Amino acid sequence: MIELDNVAYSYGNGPALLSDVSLKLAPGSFHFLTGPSGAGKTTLLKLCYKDLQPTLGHVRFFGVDGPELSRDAVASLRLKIGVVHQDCQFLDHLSVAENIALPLTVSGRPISASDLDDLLGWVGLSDQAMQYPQELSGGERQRAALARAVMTAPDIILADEPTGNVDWDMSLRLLSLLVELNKMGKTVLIATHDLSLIRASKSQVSTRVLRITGGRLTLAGADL
Amino acid sequence: MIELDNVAYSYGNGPALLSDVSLKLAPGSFHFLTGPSGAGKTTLLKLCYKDLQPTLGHVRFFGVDGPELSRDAVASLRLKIGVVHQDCQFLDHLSVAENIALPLTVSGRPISASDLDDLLGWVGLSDQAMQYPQELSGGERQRAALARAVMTAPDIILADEPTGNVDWDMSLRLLSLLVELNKMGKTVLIATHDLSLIRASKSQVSTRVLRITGGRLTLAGADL
Amino acid sequence: MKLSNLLVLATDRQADRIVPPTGYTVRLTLFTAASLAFLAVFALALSLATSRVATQWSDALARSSTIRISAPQDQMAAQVAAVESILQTTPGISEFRVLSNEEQAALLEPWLGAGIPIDALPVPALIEVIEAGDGFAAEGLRLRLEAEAPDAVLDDHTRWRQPLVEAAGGLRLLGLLSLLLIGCATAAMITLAAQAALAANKQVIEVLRLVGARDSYIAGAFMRRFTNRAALGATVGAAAGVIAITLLPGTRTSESFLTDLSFEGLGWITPIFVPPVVAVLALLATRHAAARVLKGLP
Amino acid sequence: MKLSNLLVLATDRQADRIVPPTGYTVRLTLFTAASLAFLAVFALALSLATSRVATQWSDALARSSTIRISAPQDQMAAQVAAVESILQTTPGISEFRVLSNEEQAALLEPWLGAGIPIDALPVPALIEVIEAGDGFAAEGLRLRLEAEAPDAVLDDHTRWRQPLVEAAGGLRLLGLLSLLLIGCATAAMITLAAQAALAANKQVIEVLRLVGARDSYIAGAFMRRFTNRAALGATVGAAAGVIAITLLPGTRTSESFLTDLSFEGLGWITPIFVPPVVAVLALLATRHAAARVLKGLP
Ligand SMILES: Nc1ncnc2c1ncn2[C@@H]1O[C@H](COP(=O)(O)OP(=O)(O)OP(=O)(O)O)[C@@H](O)[C@H]1O
Ligand SMILES: Nc1ncnc2c1ncn2[C@@H]1O[C@H](COP(=O)(O)OP(=O)(O)OP(=O)(O)O)[C@@H](O)[C@H]1O
Ligand SMILES: [Mg+2]
Ligand SMILES: [Mg+2]
Repeated sequence: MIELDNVAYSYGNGPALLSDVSLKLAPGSFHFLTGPSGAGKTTLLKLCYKDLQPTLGHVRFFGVDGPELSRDAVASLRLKIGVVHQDCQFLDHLSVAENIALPLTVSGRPISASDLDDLLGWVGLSDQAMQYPQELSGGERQRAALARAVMTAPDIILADEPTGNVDWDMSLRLLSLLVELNKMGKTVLIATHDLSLIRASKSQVSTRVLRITGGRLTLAGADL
Repeated sequence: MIELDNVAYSYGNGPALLSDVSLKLAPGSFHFLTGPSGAGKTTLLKLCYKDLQPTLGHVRFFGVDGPELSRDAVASLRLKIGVVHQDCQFLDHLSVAENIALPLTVSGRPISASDLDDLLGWVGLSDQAMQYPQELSGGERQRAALARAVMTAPDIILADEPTGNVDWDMSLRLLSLLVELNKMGKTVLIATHDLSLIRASKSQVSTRVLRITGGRLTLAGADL
Repeated sequence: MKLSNLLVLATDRQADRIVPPTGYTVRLTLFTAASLAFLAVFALALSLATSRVATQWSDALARSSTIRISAPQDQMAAQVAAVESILQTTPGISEFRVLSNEEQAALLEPWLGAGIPIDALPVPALIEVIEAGDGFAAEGLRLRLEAEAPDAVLDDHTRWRQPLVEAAGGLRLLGLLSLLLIGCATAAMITLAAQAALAANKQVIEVLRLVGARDSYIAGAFMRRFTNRAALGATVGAAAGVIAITLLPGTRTSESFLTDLSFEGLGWITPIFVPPVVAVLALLATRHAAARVLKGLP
Repeated sequence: MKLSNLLVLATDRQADRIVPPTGYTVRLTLFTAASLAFLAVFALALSLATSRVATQWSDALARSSTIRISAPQDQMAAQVAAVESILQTTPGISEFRVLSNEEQAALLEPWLGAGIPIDALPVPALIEVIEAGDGFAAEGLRLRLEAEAPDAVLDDHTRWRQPLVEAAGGLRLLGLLSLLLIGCATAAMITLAAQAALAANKQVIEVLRLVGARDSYIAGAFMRRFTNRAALGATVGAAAGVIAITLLPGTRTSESFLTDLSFEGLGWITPIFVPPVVAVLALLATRHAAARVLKGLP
């Protein structure tokens, strides 16, 4: 559904951060993306939700080449791709619950209170639903960001370090939420540096682990 | 040097998040602070650098009770306590190097270029020194925040999840920087949910591991 | 401006919550709109007052002329009659009358003192002529007088009037200039306030765009919010301006109309147009600023 | 304002880098200062011009009086001599002279026509009196004239003058009012711009406070930046205002001085005071806003 075809990317006039990257996120697949800090994981994800345009190569979204999408088509695309941003940004004047429901609000879709409650319970934010984002702890923000990403029941979920600030038990809980969604047919891509999380997932779902090193995307072996 | 004496804290009129917390950060000690997400680790750290005032009890800084410090004394205090904030904030219009040197700039102290270079090298940001903070990856921001915290050679270093977004190798590298500083007599307190990091430190330094659960501060046993 | 932009104002109030409700950008917009509406009402009043004064002066001065007949005593009656019949057939004259001896004596008093024996003097006859409509053609009248009443002289006061008419025109220019200046300042400040507001909310717009909001949805919400705020501020400011003008120390006397700023008649309606104009300005400025911020986002 | 606040402006330029150099808050401050300085210069010119007009009117009208002596022919010379000797000993009179027959004929022309045999008329003698300094006491003069020259009448033009003097006073009020209004608007807008700027930089201030900057260091850097920007903007705006006034269509004729806005003499110096005033306003407003933001931070 998202295809990267010989993609290269460089910021400004700098050297190529990514080059020759080809990747196909097939429906229902479950990927991990790993690599050292600064390797380009976040950059690759941004290419996948059209926040960045590739310097070379093509990114196709549901069969359509990126540059051919109108601005409104990009907006619709973002509703089909749920993203957990590494720097989870919220609207500070709306409550946590309202922020999580925001993708539904802006697309004019009805908000089911029970769905919202379930989701808040799963990510452990039932008590914080009426707080404001700036009153959340670091881990709570990440969980709220994950909840917002899956709120629209998107076809594809891209999560950038969704467990960077949460403890191990909560990490496993969030992982199982994503596994659950994957079993319902959603495509999942998780960027993380937490190898134990990848190991923990092995028993639950069949995953492909990608690694960025030296600007190239490679398939990680069984050495994890 | 920082003493918490039967401290309680609650946000607004909510229930007490922390209660009956007593803690003494003796010179040269090395502490870990752990606990589930939302337990109050960041809150406890904020009490330790006078970003929050306790609801009950006393916090003493170098022997002086918190409320007795003038605003300028608080500013001086902040130069003696290096803090790695969980949401690392920078001045977006200054380069990474300038941001790291900021505590020296604002206190009118000279900036040694070689010290700055060494530090940048240690945290792996030599190539990023002239970039702007918003051009850093998540892990790079955390490393820059750590570099800024230790730039003034403070007596006490408080680090809130300093390795939340970096890979394991880099985590160990950052840990050894803090161990190094501790061996030079600095006091270190690291809030983290990464138990492997705590385990890894055991071989290098003698630490005390504190845990917050249910609003109480307890000493974690050998079960780690 | 497309009609859809105005329609958007009436619909989808629910979406407005996505715009931060308070904060200094809202205060900025409110206050800018209010203070500039206040100044605009003053400038409007000034402009109307100067225009009124100018019109009154020109009118008052242009509308009366004098015909002086210094004929020998025996021809006087005949020439007066001739002039009267000419005036009767001249278009653009509303009335005319021969001044009585008493009136002439009053006119001469400052120079000759009271109680002069006016009958004993060889004073000329004076006919006061009041114009109607666009007035009469002075040259044509002069020629006809020359032909039929050789001793009659038309004095249409041009000599006295010219500088005052010029001054009135200058006053009118000054009023329009003030209005123009305040208008430009309003436009610029509102634009700047909108830009400031949008820039301050850049992160909000980024988040909205990232979670899948369409450009029109985002821009619409901001336009509604800031247009409403600007309209509210401008209404308050305009009202304050009208009140202030009403409360101005009453310098109103028949002679000092020059300094009277208050509105008159239909003039009272004009301040009503200030808030809509400010609102439309705010709408356009916000739309422009929003489009610019959005263009920078992928 | 403490002196230290002014001194801080001259020192420690290095610290200024901690304030974000560009962005809309700087543009806002610049533009607000510029446009309000521009308006202030206009208001100043208006105020000076109206004040000048008012003074000229009052002066011109108040300074000349007329004494009319309608004595019988045989007493005329004696009474004129008596009046002249009274005037010579009256303080507050700069000069006086008896009008010649030609002058009197010119005055009477509109009513009596040209070529009147002025010598044959029992016209009174007219003495024009020009005041000096604060003028003379009209009542005292009247009493003395009554005693020594019973047929002399002092006409100090009060009747004609009053409405015009009132109008002049009104004009002066109007000019001051404009200046006051623009002044208030300037103060408010600058305050608001400073607040907006500080609010927009709240995060910068937070970070600075967290890394150990003192309040005075932070506030000083912001004060310098925004005071400089406001001064720069105000200088540009004031200069533009002066240029605009100089380029205004020259309505300057001796009679229509009312509509002439340009500065005169020392008036040219007044716009120089606009930028410092705006800068001090900006300084105070920024200091206040910074103190408020800082108070909210531990
Ligand atoms: N806007 C930018 N301009 C210039 N360089 C940038 C920009 N954004 C990121 N970079 C650089 O690109 C590199 C890759 O950044 P990216 O955020 O993709 O890393 P990452 O793999 O997500 O790292 P992390 O695990 O630390 O989050 C980094 O070295 C960073 O400094
Ligand atoms: N300003 C605030 N107002 C109200 N509640 C707050 C505020 N800040 C934090 N909280 C609440 O206090 C609790 C503790 O927050 P804190 O940031 O100390 O947790 P933490 O232990 O650092 O968690 P994490 O590991 O996720 O960073 C959280 O449940 C949070 O929702
Ligand atoms: Mg990243
Ligand atoms: Mg925390």
